[in-house]
Amino acid sequence: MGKPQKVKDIFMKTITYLGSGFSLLFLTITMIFIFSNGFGLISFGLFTGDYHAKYYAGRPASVECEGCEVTDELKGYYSSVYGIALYDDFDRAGNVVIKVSYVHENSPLLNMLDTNNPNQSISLKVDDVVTRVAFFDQPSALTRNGASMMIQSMDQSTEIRELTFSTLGGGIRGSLITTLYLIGMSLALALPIGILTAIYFSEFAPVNRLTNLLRSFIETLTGVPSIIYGLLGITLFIPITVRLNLSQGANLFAGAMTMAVILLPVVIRTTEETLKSIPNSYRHASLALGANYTQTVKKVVLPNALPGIMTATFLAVGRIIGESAALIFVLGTAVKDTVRVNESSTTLAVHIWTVMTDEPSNIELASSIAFIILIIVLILNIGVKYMSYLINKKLRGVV
Amino acid sequence: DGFDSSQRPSVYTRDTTSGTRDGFMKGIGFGDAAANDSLLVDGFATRDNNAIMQAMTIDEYGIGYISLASLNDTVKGVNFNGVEPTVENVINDTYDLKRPFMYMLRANDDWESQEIKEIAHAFIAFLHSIDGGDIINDQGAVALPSNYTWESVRDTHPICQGDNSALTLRFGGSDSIQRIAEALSAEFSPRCGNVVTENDHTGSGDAFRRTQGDQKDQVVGKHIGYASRPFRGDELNTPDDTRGQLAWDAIVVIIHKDNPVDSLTAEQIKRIYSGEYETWEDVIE
Amino acid sequence: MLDVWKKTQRNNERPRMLGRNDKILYKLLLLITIISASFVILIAVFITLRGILPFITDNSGLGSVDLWNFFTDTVWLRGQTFVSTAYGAGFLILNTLYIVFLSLLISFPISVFTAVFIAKIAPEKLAYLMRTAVEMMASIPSIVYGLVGAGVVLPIIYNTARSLGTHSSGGNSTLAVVIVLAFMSIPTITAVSEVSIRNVDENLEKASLALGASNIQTQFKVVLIAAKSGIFAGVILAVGRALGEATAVSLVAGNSRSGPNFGLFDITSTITSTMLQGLKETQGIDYDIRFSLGVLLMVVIVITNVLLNLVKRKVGKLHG
Amino acid sequence: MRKENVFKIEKLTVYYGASSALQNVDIDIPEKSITALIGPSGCGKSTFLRTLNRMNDLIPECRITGNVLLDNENCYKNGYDIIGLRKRVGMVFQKPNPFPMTIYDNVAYGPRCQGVKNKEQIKKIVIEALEQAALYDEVKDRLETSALALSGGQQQRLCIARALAMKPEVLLMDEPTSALDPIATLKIENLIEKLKEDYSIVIVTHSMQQAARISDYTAFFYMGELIEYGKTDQLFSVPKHKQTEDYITGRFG
Amino acid sequence: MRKENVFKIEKLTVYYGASSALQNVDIDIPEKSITALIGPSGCGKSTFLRTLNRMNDLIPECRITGNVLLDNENCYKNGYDIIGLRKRVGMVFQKPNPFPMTIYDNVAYGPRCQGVKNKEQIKKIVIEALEQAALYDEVKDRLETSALALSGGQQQRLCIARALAMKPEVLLMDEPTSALDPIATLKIENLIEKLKEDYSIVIVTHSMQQAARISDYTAFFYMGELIEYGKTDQLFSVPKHKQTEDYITGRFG
Ligand SMILES: Nc1ncnc2c1ncn2[C@@H]1O[C@H](COP(=O)(O)OP(=O)(O)OP(=O)(O)O)[C@@H](O)[C@H]1O
Ligand SMILES: Nc1ncnc2c1ncn2[C@@H]1O[C@H](COP(=O)(O)OP(=O)(O)OP(=O)(O)O)[C@@H](O)[C@H]1O
Ligand SMILES: [Mg+2]
Ligand SMILES: [Mg+2]
Repeated sequence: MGKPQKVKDIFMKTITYLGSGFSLLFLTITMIFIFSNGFGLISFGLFTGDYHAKYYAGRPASVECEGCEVTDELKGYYSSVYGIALYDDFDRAGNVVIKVSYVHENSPLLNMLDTNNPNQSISLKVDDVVTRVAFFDQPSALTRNGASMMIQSMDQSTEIRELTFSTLGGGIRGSLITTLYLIGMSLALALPIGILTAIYFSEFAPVNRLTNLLRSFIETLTGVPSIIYGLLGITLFIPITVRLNLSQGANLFAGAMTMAVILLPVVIRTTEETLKSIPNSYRHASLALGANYTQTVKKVVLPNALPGIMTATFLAVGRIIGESAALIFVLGTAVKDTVRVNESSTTLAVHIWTVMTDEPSNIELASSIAFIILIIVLILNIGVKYMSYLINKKLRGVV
Repeated sequence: DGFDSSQRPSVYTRDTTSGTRDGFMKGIGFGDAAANDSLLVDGFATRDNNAIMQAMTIDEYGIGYISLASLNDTVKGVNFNGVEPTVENVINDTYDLKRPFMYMLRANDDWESQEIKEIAHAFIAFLHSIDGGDIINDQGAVALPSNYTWESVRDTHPICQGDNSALTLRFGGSDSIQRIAEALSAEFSPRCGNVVTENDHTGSGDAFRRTQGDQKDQVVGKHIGYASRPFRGDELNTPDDTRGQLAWDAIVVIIHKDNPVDSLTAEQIKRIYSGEYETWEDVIE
Repeated sequence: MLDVWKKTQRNNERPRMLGRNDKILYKLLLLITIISASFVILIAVFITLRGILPFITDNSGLGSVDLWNFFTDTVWLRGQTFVSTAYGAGFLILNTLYIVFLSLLISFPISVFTAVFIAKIAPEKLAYLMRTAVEMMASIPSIVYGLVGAGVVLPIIYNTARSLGTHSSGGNSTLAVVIVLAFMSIPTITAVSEVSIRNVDENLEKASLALGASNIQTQFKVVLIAAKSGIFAGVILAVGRALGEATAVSLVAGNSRSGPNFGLFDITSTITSTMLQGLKETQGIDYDIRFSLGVLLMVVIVITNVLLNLVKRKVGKLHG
Repeated sequence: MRKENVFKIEKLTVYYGASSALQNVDIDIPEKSITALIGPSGCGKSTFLRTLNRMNDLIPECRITGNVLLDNENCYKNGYDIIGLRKRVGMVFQKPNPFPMTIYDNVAYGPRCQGVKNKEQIKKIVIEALEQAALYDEVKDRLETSALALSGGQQQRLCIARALAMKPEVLLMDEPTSALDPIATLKIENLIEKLKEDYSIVIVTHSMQQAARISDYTAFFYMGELIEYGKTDQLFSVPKHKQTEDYITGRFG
Repeated sequence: MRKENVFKIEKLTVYYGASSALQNVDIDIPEKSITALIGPSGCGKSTFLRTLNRMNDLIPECRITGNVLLDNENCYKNGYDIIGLRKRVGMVFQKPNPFPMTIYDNVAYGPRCQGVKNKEQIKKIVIEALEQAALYDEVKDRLETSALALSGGQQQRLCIARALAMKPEVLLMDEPTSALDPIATLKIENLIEKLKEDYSIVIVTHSMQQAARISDYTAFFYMGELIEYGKTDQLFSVPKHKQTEDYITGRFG
């Protein structure tokens, strides 16, 4: 081999290393970005919390806070008059908020009159967000002026007229539940239809024009961009649900139907491939025993297709979790805390879209959701691998 | 790396449907450009405040405008005609680059139920209260002066003592007011039997269109609509008691923090936007 | 989790005689299959029907949208939303094709080199790692690509543009879209290419080696050539997806309202990003026009597909 | 004593598409005997076997003319009960093909498909069939384990048991031992000889020795034609046709 | 006149993993002659052939001991130029395997890989190689069409032309005609006989007739050992070993 050729070879080889290095680099950057930005917000509260904060307003019954002098270092600023410490922070949407870091056990704020429901009492808790403190004798202390100003105002005043506070908000429980609903509902539609269609193709379809036509129609579905499915949902499925009096606009039923159509080709293809990998000898044996086709399908073909159907399910779940464009149209972009199947709501992926297109966009929360999605997708990937391992094992004859 | 004043200013503007753009162009005496991009120098037209803010955090030579409500310290807000863009200056009426925030209710005989109507009126009472004003101020707009607290008028709105969680109050209109409107809704709900609030903001024009205009009876119809500009034309052919102002909003010209410019006149801004000034040098001189 | 139609061998044996039970099942299955298949028709019919409305109705008094103008104009909307019907999507078509072409310029070489690396050059463990990485990339939802684009690519582009002495709207630009789409396409093209590279008859490789060609020469001069029709299939798949990608694109496009935008650092918009733009209405001309864009998108995809397949057939001729 | 015939086949011609694989075959299959089909590869033995229980229906391009009479009724007449036919005419394939289920379920499969629900009854059938197939003792402790874990020879006997559980009249076997080792083959051969007391058996084999060893009648096919058919000992000792002689002495094939 | 040897093989043993496929083979390959390798399937003919141009390097578990001397230089010594070896020792495979390119590009492939850039020069080489392979007249009007459109025999001659374009000294052929019909086979045989004027040819064949017809020397392998090696006419008429005799008379294998 000549010198120049050797150099050329090394060069080309290097390029292939570079090419794949580039792919790997991108994946790494993606992961690092998502994890480093998203990890900060990951907490139990993120999963269980409301997206929309709950607001309260109360008036302390007394101004006395006996023995409220503290010597410990507290986060933020401390008011010994009211026995609470406040600090500046950001909520999950990246907005400036004032949070409670400490409430003394004798604090009058533990026993406030609920100004919205006069006969009840409410109390301020650590991690609550104080939005405003109004007084009788001076201007209200607002969030925009910061925790130190707020404490200062409180210490100066003899009496608080009203203290408004809220829970943190920004939780993704609603989107999580919508995602789960959507997974359940669209699988309930797509799996039976998809599997039965796959059975038709693999077990019954005669070789003719009609079969080819049907098959090519379904293949074409794969190439349709998801945003187009969104349009289909608007023109077909939402009107259907409205006509059936299930809903008045965008809703989960329509979302599930749209999603089911998106999933159909995946389910059909995956199932059919598994059905085809089942040796014909099983079918022949069954038929030769006097079983009819229905029995053969039910007892021999389907049980063996189970890993394939599981694979299809995993792929479908992955697709549902990642879908955004279609659902923006069919399900809407409004984040809901109480999910109703006949109303609009957002899935996790659409939640990312919503917070990214909000003003200002919230990369942290978006990354946290993306983090969750990636983890789920990773698990699904492993599931798919495991299933194909099972299929191989089964067909190699070791059950 | 210092500021290179020989660079061309990169001009950002909202698109022609924006109320902020309308207020801004009229405020700098360039009203013709409110709905006509071709009068402006080449630049970036965007659909939202946020994009302009973001651009200004990274575009050293950028200039744009947002409402005072959206201003934060990631960018620099420029003095207008020598007056600093602050709440105080808006209240004492020295800062001129401002616009009113308006609201519109459905017509008096056009409510789907008496309850909703009463709740809506309770809401208006709330937003005019000191408590409502605090919320508006906290969001950076400038509330109109008030002399009563919500608590003192609560009993005149008995509807708010019951449980309203099955009712939905629908808000719409200007998206410049969205943050304020959402904050008001959130604080109002627990004060009025946990009424459900829905904020769907699509632009000032829809304040009228969806409460008393041609879309009021469609699914997008609203109970209360906000506009970030004075009502005009057809919109004024509505009963006076269905309209009102809730606040002033100041529009702020923003630039990158590294930009040495501190103050601009209406004329200077207009020249930048029309392309008469070609570099920052021209402005600084 | 990449979907590539694997054309498996069809079962040759088909039932000719069905029992009574079987006939019921057969008819049920046929019905369900016809339902599954009918969605393509439903999509085409329903979207087209709604998509032509703006052109044939007077849009509640505003007048109908001019079809010629729609196909050729360089401004999305002249006049005010809901007041004007002067919609133009000509520049969107150009933008979309331009962006997809550029993204292919990036993704194609990277993908093919990666595929060769995985299939032929990498040591076994590294190949496994890379294959897993590509699978991972393929299963990342597009909205996450958009998020990474907005969080990572935009600042980089902004700084690059600035250091080159030009401006970019916070990084929102043609280049950003191109990069995001390129990365989304890499796993598709890589996976399909790798399969077709591995399926190349190993005798061809042996023949080349026996002629004194080096391993690398063999891979690039013989194996790649033999695999080209498979690689092209991957490209067609990727182009189809890139044309239809919506959310990721709209997060980094900047969403220009007029064009065409050929400058790499200029903001841009595609057919899909415009469909998502300002999506707050649920009716009226500004809403219906999105269906027209949907029809336009389908037409662009179909035509591109047909053209690429023609090229593929030409290119593939040498395979006999 | 010449036995009764279970099958009477008249002028059977089988086509695959345009070309024929069997031409004008006339043959009677005697009951409770073993009939061996021999002949070079591709001569149509399997094709012939499949026509007897209409498994050829599964091949779309396959067409037949002529009559296949079972109990004097033409199996190919319109409306004939194919399922019923297959219950009466069991089949064992070249490669053992137990279902991927337990041994028990494999044997119980046929009866269950027929609608037998009673557990006791099924159990009786299964044990009987396994015993008949000389497999019961080997597997009685592992009836609930996977059938795929059995050895090839055991699997083939399981397939036979599975067929026997249907209590068929005829048993068709297409080279049932060609995938097995000699010891397993021997076991199956012994089993087949025992089974002929109760069943009519038709077996395709490539092994001349096997045909000679176990069958009562032998049919020699060549290029789709039935060349010679008769008692096995006669056919092997004094073949009437030159082709038969050539084939059985190994001079061609 | 005894010719010079191109290859001298000494004590060659080839292992696949733990088991050996060739044991202790000593053999000299004479130049400008045809040496045929015969023997039953699996005896190691292909293995032997592959050691000559180190194609066995492609099989990871393959190991060799002993020497393979080309021009008295051991091809397996450290740092030996394998690419150079393969240029000097061309190879033609059992199944014709033209590249999916034009006929012209197929033949030009080798020289181009070697770095020949000059178009005129390449053209000369291509035409010469095609002429040597007796293919030029048949394809001269379609040099720019796909090689895959050629018939099997033409493809095989194209593969020979492709090898010849490298101007090798030795040509290895592993059953080059076994995938071809008799007429194509005849053409290739004629070609091979012609080629020996310029090249040393080693050919593996399963056809005794072919070996006898075209080769000058024949080596008979059995179970990995070189049983007998000598002039073809001698080996076929008076084989020295019983095994050789049995094999060439068709009594086994
Ligand atoms: N499904 C089919 N489609 C078309 N032709 C077929 C089919 N099955 C068999 N044939 C043809 O019919 C002829 C007889 O085939 P058959 O399988 O019956 O032979 P056989 O005697 O069983 O051979 P073997 O001993 O190899 O099993 C052959 O020429 C074969 O090619
Ligand atoms: N890649 C390999 N890995 C392991 N063993 C191999 C490999 N290739 C060949 N063998 C074994 O080496 C022995 C010789 O094989 P080889 O292919 O050289 O025989 P052959 O004489 O060419 O046979 P044939 O006439 O069938 O081509 C055989 O036992 C074979 O199984
Ligand atoms: Mg057969
Ligand atoms: Mg060989």
